[in-house]
Amino acid sequence: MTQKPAAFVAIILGCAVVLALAPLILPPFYVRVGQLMLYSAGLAVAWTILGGFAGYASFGHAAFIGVGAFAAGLVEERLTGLPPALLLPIGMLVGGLACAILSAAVAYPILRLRGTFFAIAMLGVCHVCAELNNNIDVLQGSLGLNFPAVAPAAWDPAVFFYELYLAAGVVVFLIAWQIQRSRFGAGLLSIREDEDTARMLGVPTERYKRIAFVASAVLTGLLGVIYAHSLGYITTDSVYRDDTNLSLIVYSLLGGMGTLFGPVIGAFMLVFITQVVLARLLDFHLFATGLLLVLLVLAAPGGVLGLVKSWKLRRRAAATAPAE
Amino acid sequence: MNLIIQTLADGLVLGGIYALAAVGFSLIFGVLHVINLSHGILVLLGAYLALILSTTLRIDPLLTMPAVMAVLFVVGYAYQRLLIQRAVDRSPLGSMLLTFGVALMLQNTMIWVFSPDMKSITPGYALASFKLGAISFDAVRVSCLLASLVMLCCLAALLKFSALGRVIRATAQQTLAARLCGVNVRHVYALTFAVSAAFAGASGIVIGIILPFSPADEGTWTLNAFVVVVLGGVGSPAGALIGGLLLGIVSTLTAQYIGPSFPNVTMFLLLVLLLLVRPQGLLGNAFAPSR
Amino acid sequence: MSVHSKKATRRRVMSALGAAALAAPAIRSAHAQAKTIVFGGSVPLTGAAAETGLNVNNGYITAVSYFNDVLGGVEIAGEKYKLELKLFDDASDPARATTLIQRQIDEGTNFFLGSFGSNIVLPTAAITERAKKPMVQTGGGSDAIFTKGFKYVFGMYPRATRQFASTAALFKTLTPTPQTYSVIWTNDAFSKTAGQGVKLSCDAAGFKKLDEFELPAKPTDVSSVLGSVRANTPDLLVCVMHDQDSLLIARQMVASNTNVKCLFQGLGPQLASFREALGKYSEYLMCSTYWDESVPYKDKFFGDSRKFVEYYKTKFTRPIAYHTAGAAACIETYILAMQAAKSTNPEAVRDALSKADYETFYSRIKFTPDGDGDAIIMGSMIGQVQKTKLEIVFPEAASSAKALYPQPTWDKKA
Amino acid sequence: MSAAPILGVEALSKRFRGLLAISDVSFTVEPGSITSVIGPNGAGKSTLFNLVTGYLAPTAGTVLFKGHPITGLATNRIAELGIARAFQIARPFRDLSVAENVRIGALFGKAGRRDVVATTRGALELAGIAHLAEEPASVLTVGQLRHLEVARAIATRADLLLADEPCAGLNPTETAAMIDVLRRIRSSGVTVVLVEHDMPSVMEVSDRVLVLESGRLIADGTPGEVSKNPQVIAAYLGTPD
Repeated sequence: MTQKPAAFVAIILGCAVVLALAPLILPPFYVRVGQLMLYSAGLAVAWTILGGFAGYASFGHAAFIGVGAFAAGLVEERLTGLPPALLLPIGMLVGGLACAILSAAVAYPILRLRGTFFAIAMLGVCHVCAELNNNIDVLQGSLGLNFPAVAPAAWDPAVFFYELYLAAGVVVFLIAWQIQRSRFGAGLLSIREDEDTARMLGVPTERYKRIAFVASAVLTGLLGVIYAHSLGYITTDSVYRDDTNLSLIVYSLLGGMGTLFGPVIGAFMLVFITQVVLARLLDFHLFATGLLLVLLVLAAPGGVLGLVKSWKLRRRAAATAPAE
Repeated sequence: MNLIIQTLADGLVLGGIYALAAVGFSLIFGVLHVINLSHGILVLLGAYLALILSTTLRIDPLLTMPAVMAVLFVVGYAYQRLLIQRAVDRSPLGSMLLTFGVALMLQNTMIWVFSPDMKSITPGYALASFKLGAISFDAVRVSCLLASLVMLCCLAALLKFSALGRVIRATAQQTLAARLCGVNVRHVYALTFAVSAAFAGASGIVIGIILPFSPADEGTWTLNAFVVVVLGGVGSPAGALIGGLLLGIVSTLTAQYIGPSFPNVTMFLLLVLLLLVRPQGLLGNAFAPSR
Repeated sequence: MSVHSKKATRRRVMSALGAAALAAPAIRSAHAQAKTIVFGGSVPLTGAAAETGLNVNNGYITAVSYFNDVLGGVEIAGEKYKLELKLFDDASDPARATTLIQRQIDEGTNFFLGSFGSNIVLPTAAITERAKKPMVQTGGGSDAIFTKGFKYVFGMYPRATRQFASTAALFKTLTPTPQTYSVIWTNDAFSKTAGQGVKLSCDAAGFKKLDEFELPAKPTDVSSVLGSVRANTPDLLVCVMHDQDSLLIARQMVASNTNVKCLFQGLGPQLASFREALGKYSEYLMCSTYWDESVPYKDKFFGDSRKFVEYYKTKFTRPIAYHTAGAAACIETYILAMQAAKSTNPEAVRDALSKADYETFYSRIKFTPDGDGDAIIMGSMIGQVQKTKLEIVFPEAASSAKALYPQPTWDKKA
Repeated sequence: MSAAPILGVEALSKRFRGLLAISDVSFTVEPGSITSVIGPNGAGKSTLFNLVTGYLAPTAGTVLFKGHPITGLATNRIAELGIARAFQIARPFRDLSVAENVRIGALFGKAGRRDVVATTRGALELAGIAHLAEEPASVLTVGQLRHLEVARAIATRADLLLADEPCAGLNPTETAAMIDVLRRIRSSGVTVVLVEHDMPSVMEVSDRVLVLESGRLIADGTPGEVSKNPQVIAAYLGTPD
């Protein structure tokens, strides 16, 4: 909490540079795993701006992955004449904008709900978006949508998207970090703790919640646009996934709810476990993933950072006990 | 005119079944405040048990209900005592995640044991139908509706009149006070879970008769229960019935008049809208402490 | 009820545990053993497509063990090779599928078998394409896969919009000639594209379309659609959707006494379980089938279809489905191409595949320049349920019985 | 009576489903004073606070703050104008430390420039809990929580503090400490309005006392005047028939 901002940014950028160089030595499979880790971590941090900081745990953020991806794809499809290098930025702009509009439109009513009901309503929003996308023919949700190959010819697409996810992830992370340490972040924190009291203290709760919601949605949408490009072809089932909705919560729970590093740690761990450790379990991996979740809830309800914190507290208690 | 009556009739039949499938979920949500994401698994477990029993004993699937409910009662009790209880006092997210983990494990197990194939339970009268005026009814669907309504009434009576029901209601409303009065809250939670699982199993039989099912369907039934509970209100059979019927009618009306592929859209739109207008559901929380 | 024996289940669990122990994140040596041909790829063994995934997986296992255990390996350019399968479960998640397919490329797998669902097949195919490794697959029929200019992807079926050419041809041969049709599809990529295919082919063949209905991807009630069908009854009702949805429609048609002269269901009646569930009511139902035990093709390795099925039955108790045969044929096609190329170099094998014209127990194998199955040679046959058995009624070359038309009303079948 | 009143309540009424909780109440509060609102249970004291802080909307009447009407404004807008409230049942942010709790007040609250660090420290010292700054709020005693509640409210740099029974349930030592804090708050230039049950402390600390009964204002004066008012005595002791 007290580290100097410049030092913090330097450390993060240093880590990013190391990660950016990693594909030079990593085998392609681990580049892919890295891709998925960075993508998941980016999503998890974007989610936590609303779910972790403000305590509004959304169960439907895949809606923004889908809306962002399809909005971008449908526009790019009509701009086939443009060079690919231009298409991706245009797509991200369109996808981000679509998510901003959608989230701003639903923010006012839906943020009046709290706790579980907010979570369920977001699930509803996600399913409405998915069904509309699937059933309205111009949106091409059920037939599928092609995305242009945007990676420069000289680059291996896997490495290209790895670097893209890394850049996006760092941006999302730094935005979230700026939010957390700002007055705005303190306001969100007070909303999470006790919304009525926060308002009594002068926190403009309604406005803050809306801003956090839109920011979270737009960042999620941008990552969705990149994801769609990395797949090259998506149907509704590729992006509006309930397992994504759930994973975003799991990442934070696994790492530490409400923290900045928690979602990153959680995403890295879960992706590594499911994609590397458990991947070879042909018809067993679902069981293993389930078991992991059960053990997590029973053994470490506060997540990894929660474990660290309680260990530190215990150590402090042990250190001070003899003195008293 | 006939078309709309037929559509409404179809909706009611479907709605009654949705209601039974959701009532257990609703009970757990109301009493334990746990969102049971493994609810759909319990429903499917009922369907598979009924399939096995009715084909090996060669009896009508609806007659397997007592046995199926008994098995699921025990399963539910053990599940709560051994697992859910350990997470129930923590955040709602924690317990929700726990049930999700269990759902994944059991879905995988079901794939091994029952294969991933679509199964269906076929009673002797599976393809019969009868007409009431110009409106035709599937015999199966109507018998399943009746079974659902009977079961919902049984549960309502159980909650209202039995000693168990009184304790469950007391625990839901004032957990601390109930504990102070000597109620073994863990035991009551487990019994609630057991009752919920038993009714999920009963609904599984009905669903198995009407629709083909496979292990991958568990999510659908959990989600349906979710929607029904939010529409109708938490904790009561009446709430589940209202929510179920509403969902059933909206589904068939949409399918008929907007397009067969749109029921899910209207279902979730309805869900979101109703949450905004009446977050507590049409009938509210049956266990809400009175003000 | 269990399809797997207890013993088999235990063995799977044990092997899975063993795999878990070995699954430490070390990169295994690229070439596990000399003279082994490794087939990689994913199958959906959990999630919504798990049923087909299991059928496909069983097909692969049958073919591999036949070549290894019965034939003692395959001979390519004078050398004996054993075959090995390295599959993973993608759970129908594209992120998982693309990540894990890369691991196999890294590990030196040269030949790929496809997953199920075009939204999985296409992103994985883009990766194998870039690595210049061939993929022969049964699970992705969307036109998008075959219009991207991929050179290394081959499909065992014609692309979705061409899959109904043979069906319309059959309809033309019925007497009295049907005039009108309606079509129902479910809203998933596979069925929706097929629905477009039905319309293309039937309109081209001169039938008049009365109605088209789109159902949700997982329908639970079709009474409203059937009401419309009764109000405006076509001669031919064509349903393209997955097996379980076909069953739902058939059951509700019987229950509501909705009659048409011919009920054609893309998928469903080819499954024994489907016919059992419907009992007598399944009589006269027609379906596409890409393969059946009775097809007459001769095969260099298996002999013919019946012998393939016999062998399958020594390995599995699960009823055989055409996906199983198609999957086995993928592997056989690879072997034939390798023998033709006299090489196990992936690029040479690709070239051989593109020129393939083989006869297997499954069907003749010939791909279009875009990689999908030839619409006529590898297009579907038409089956009809006659006396509880599925008889092939079209094309004539493969047929085992004559098509019966029109079908009696449901109440007469009881 | 020279300065303009900081708070003015004009003909305020609040009806809950036919029950008149506040009936035509008018009064003003002078800046720099401690004013207490007393009355038997159910007299409408908390409702009055809820109306002033925007938590509830009045059925009729106006609330003026520094001469401007604030009726119908959102709670957070009212806080931005410079009114703070301390709850009877303390509602700390339990996951945060004492200092972090107070810092939230300093970060938000009254609009305008501020030195967050200095304000936080000042409020902690004023409330006498500077030594607890780094403790998590969840470990404080009831008495300490009351002080935290007051510190957080003061940190908003409010000009008017509404404190809801700050001494309820405290032992005599704690009560004395709280009264001391309230006096120091007044000395720092903040006007205080209390709802209080504890009569001795009210009489000791208040410049002025308002008495509510059944939603109506029945007395308004110095502690000495009010305690001799027969209506007040009747309200508290019951009227002998």
